[in-house]
Amino acid sequence: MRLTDLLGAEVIDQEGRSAGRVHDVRLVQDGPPVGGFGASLRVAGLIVGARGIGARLGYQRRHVKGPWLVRVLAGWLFHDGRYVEWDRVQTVQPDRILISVPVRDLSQPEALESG
Amino acid sequence: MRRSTAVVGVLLLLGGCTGPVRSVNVYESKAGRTAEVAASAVQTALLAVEAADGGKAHGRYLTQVLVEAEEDATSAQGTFDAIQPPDRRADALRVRLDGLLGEATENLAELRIAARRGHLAELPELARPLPEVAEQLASFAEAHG
Amino acid sequence: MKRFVAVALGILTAIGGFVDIGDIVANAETGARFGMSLAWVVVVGVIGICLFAEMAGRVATVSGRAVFDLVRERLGARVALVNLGASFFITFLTLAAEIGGVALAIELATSVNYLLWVPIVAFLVWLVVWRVKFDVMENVFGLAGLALVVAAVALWRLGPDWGGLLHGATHPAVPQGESHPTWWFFAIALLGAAMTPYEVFFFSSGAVEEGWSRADLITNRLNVYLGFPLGGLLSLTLMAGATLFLEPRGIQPGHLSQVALPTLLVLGKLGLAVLLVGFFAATFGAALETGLSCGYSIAQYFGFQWGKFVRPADAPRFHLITLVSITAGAGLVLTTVDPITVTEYSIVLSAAALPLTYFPILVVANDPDYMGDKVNSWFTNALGSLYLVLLLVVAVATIPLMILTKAGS
Amino acid sequence: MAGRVLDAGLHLLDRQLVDRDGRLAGKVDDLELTFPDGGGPPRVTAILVGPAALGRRLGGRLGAWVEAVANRLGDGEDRRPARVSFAVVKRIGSAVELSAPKAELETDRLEAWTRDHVIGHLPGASDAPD
Repeated sequence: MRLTDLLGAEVIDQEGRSAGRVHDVRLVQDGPPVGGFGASLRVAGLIVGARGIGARLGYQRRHVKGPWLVRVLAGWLFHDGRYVEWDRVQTVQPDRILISVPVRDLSQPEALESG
Repeated sequence: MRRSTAVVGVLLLLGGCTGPVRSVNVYESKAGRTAEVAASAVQTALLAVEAADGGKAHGRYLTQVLVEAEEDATSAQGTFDAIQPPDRRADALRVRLDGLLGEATENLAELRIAARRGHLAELPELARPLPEVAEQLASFAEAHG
Repeated sequence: MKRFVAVALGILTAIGGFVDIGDIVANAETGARFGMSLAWVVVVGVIGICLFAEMAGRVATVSGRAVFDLVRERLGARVALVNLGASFFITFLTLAAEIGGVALAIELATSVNYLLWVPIVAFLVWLVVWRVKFDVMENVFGLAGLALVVAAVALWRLGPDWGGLLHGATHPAVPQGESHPTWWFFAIALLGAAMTPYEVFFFSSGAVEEGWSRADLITNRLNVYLGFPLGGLLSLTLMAGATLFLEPRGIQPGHLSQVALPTLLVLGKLGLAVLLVGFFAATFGAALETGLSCGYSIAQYFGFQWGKFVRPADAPRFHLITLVSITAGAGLVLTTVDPITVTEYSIVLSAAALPLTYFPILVVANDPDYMGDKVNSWFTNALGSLYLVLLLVVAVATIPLMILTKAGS
Repeated sequence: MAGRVLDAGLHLLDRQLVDRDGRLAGKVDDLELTFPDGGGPPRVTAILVGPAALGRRLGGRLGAWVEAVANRLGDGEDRRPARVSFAVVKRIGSAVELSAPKAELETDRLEAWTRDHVIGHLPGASDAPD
């Protein structure tokens, strides 16, 4: 599987409701070690939302502040971001990901502290 | 070949003037613009002559300026002449402007020929009619701009 | 002492490097048509390029990442590819314009038709890109570009009505007989000439080429904050020369030779010769910068090895791109399209394309993951946001104005 | 121990690859995710580089075209993008630093081709920049 197979796919719950598309994939470095990198990166969850460009600008991280104008704009472009834990993912189909948790129960993604 | 052509060319292109110009007003403004370009060329030549008179410039550079001025004026005239005048009033405009353009290009050609031969001292004498031509072109442009 | 020399050299090259064929054409044309009434745009453009270049230089120095590397990181592969297409096209047009400009400058000195010089110029540009060390290249052409100061000397010797020029510059108004859209169209052209995107590609890549470290940040600021404004002043003297000599006679300059007339009339043969050296150096230097920038932008998008800090054999795709771009640029000029017209289009489109690179740089300059404690100050951000809005307005207005004014004619 | 958390798109994708010697070795065009044999969430096992990977990222007609051109340029059977194992990744910062030299990576193929067939033939190609 490639990361691209996840990015952009539509996320749908069991009631057929859409949570938007995958904008990013959260990784945690706690897998079995690989080479000189140390622990490998594990897919922890999907960041999902209706609008896309905002996520890429990086303003969801707490320590990224200015400029005010762009921050507000990015916030507006990504105001409905949601987070899906990987263990809630049931199946990955081309362009479609089915999840086991209802869309309304999804919470906002946690802001990253630092890159 | 150079800018004046390009400007007039773009003007024609954007005006959608591949066929006959329907409105006499459009024709008139094109005539005005052509006069403006020609006046600019004549004035440029006059500045070059001024430099020659003061012995301030090389013959080669002066020739270059004069060649370009002549090119600008002739190509503006050529582009204008290719436009079909829409009616009688336009014909009158055309005759009047063509007369001025003819005078200008003829004079500019004489300057260019003298400069090419290295007869820089003759330039001020040859350029004597040009201020008058420039004046008339400018007022034509003013009146029909 | 060595440090002082380095700083002084940087400032001087920034002055000479600021002016290129776009500045020469835009300033002469606006001066001849609108007097000093658009001088304020040069000031706005110079502040903008200072802001933009300082940020890009700082980001490149601290993170080691040049502009197009970051454009892709922030905008993603798709949007950045569209951005690359637009930016590369404009840089390429500018390259062609500069090659044409060099050939025109040589034509003025030799009376041999510029088209014959184009292949030779293109070959020399490539040869310098291929062989000459980065800092030598930058210093030689930057310093030689200072010959343009002769235009300022001419203005000084003439002793014009300074008050009148200043009054024209400080009381902007659309001259009689000119329309508002045309005036604004030329304003955009002047802005595009002062803030050309390639300057920023080149500046940030240059910081990586020269291996700048945090200790060089002060040098970066001085180069930008002193060099560019003085360069802007130099281009304003060209505008003033046109205002004094060409505007009253209704001359609309379409040739480099006409731009040189004011200096010639005041200073004579020697002044002209020095000015032509300045034209040559400024356009040749800019041809190098745009040629390299063609390579920088594509290589940085795809992550190829780029730069003159490695052997050409170690950056083969980068060198292939610059070689092809220079050849194609010369080819474009050889179609006998007027280089001055190419210049006019390149600067106007440059203005329209500015947000494409300005925006990602503004965002990254605020990202502590890249910048650590060197993120933008609140003042830079306030000014930066103001320019972001301004550049967006310009980008939206450019094409409609271009159509409405028939490209300013 | 909770490991470092990062977002693939924000922190990895489209970043510059830098080899052991500081040479630029392509961009992170995509990531290879592998489900472990024993089950559980997928892990990042490799960085995918080059037009064959980029084409799919771009999507649409342009992406398909890029992928097709990449396949045509590829050596016949080998129609997959260049793969850089995560085992040679040293650090993820403003660039992704690798512990191997560029020449040992698959990403070097097109670069090497350009050098061997075009640029290397020009005089002075191998002269030091100094």
